[in-house]
Amino acid sequence: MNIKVLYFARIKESVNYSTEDIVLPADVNTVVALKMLLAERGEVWADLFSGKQVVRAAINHELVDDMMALKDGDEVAFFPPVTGG
Amino acid sequence: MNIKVLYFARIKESVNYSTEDIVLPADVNTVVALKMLLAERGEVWADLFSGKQVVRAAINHELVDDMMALKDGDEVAFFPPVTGG
Amino acid sequence: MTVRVQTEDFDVGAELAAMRLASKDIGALVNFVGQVRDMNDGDVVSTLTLEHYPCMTERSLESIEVEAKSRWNIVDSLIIHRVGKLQPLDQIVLVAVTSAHRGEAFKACEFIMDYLKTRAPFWKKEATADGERWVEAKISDDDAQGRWANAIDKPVSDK
Amino acid sequence: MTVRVQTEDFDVGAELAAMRLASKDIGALVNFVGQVRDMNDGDVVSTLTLEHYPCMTERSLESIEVEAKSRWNIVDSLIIHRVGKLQPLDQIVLVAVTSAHRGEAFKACEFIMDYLKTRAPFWKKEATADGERWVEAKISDDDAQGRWANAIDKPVSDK
Repeated sequence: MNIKVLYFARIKESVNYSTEDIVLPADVNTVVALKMLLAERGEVWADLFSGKQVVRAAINHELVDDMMALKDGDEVAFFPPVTGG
Repeated sequence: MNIKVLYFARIKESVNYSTEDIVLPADVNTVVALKMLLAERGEVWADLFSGKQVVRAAINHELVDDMMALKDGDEVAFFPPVTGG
Repeated sequence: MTVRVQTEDFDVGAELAAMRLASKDIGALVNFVGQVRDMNDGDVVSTLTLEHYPCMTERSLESIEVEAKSRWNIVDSLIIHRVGKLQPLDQIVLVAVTSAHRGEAFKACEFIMDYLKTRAPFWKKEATADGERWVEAKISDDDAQGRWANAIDKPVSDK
Repeated sequence: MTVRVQTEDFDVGAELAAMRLASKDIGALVNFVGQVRDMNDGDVVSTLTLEHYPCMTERSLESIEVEAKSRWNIVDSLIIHRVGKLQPLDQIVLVAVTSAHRGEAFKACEFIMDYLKTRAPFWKKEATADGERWVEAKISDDDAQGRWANAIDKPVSDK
């Protein structure tokens, strides 16, 4: 399936991407599986997405937990814990 | 001893006094004793000061309870529970 | 810490701006504005008259502010309370508290309001179609004030 | 219920006046103003830049308002949050809640702030003498939000 991935704040600066389109392998169908896929890209990515850091996820503008299933066409966002207000 | 007594709000309207100077008998030396003295004045006074109604007291601008002692020159105020804000 | 008891209206925007701009340590401003409602206990209220006990009013509000400041780490507080004749939608009271972090400003502001409601010598008389009547104190206000007696003042939140 | 995310400053006095004058049923207005402090974690902050996630920001703030309205008997709520580059003493956020009685406005306003702090996608980057750095989320904010999960919503106070 095809998804769009967005990165924000510290994570955006670390990976040097703000958005990308990804075609997912069939077995990557949850947020946590996507994180593992991204972690395989190496250093900075591994550091962020292999579970050592808190990385929040949203699907289609809703906060979700790592077990959430992905659907074709989803907009997935990764970001650090929020600090507004 | 000599004290000044002030009445406020509903109580002021009931007794039709806003302030008076009272010379207290020697045995009237607490707020509750003063209330009993006032209650002896008859109908409206008895109704207010014999304990059937909640009447708050302040001495020299501080809320006090009925056991509080009176001193010569005190300004004593009687009023209903407050309703500001 | 400031207390003002006055017949005139007050400018909430100007008061709050002056308070928050007083220090760069301030991160949070919490405030309460009370206004006259047109209904009370099921009756339409046309005017509300606030009586008070001069001197004691100011003193009691000041002591409430001192108590709030001793309980929470706040920068400043302001209480403005009107007296005299008011109409529905008129402002009655402003309580504002500044602090570095929000949790303490929220607590101190609500504490001041709860204490003001039960300890500051103001009395409301309202005019309805049936004539004038004194507003009765609410048990719920005593309850609201009472909960601070046992309050453990550990802030859990942070601006 | 209104949400505004904007780079421009806002006029607190005008916003609050419009809210409280909207209905004669309103007796209480509680609001929070957050501003930029010049110090954070012991360092002088010269500018603060707020990044956000457009669309999700508005959606999350709206859902926080809906949740507040479902928990307490409030009349209306307003959230204004700024994004972009800010200086110390600049206003960041305004949360305002109107209700008939004060207890519910206090609770709803603090609830909205606590949820905003942990669920709305804003991120702060501050410039200090040592360069720029992202502000770290505070555990205390999670604690503040967490307490609402078990909150018994029985109001004890009354305007």
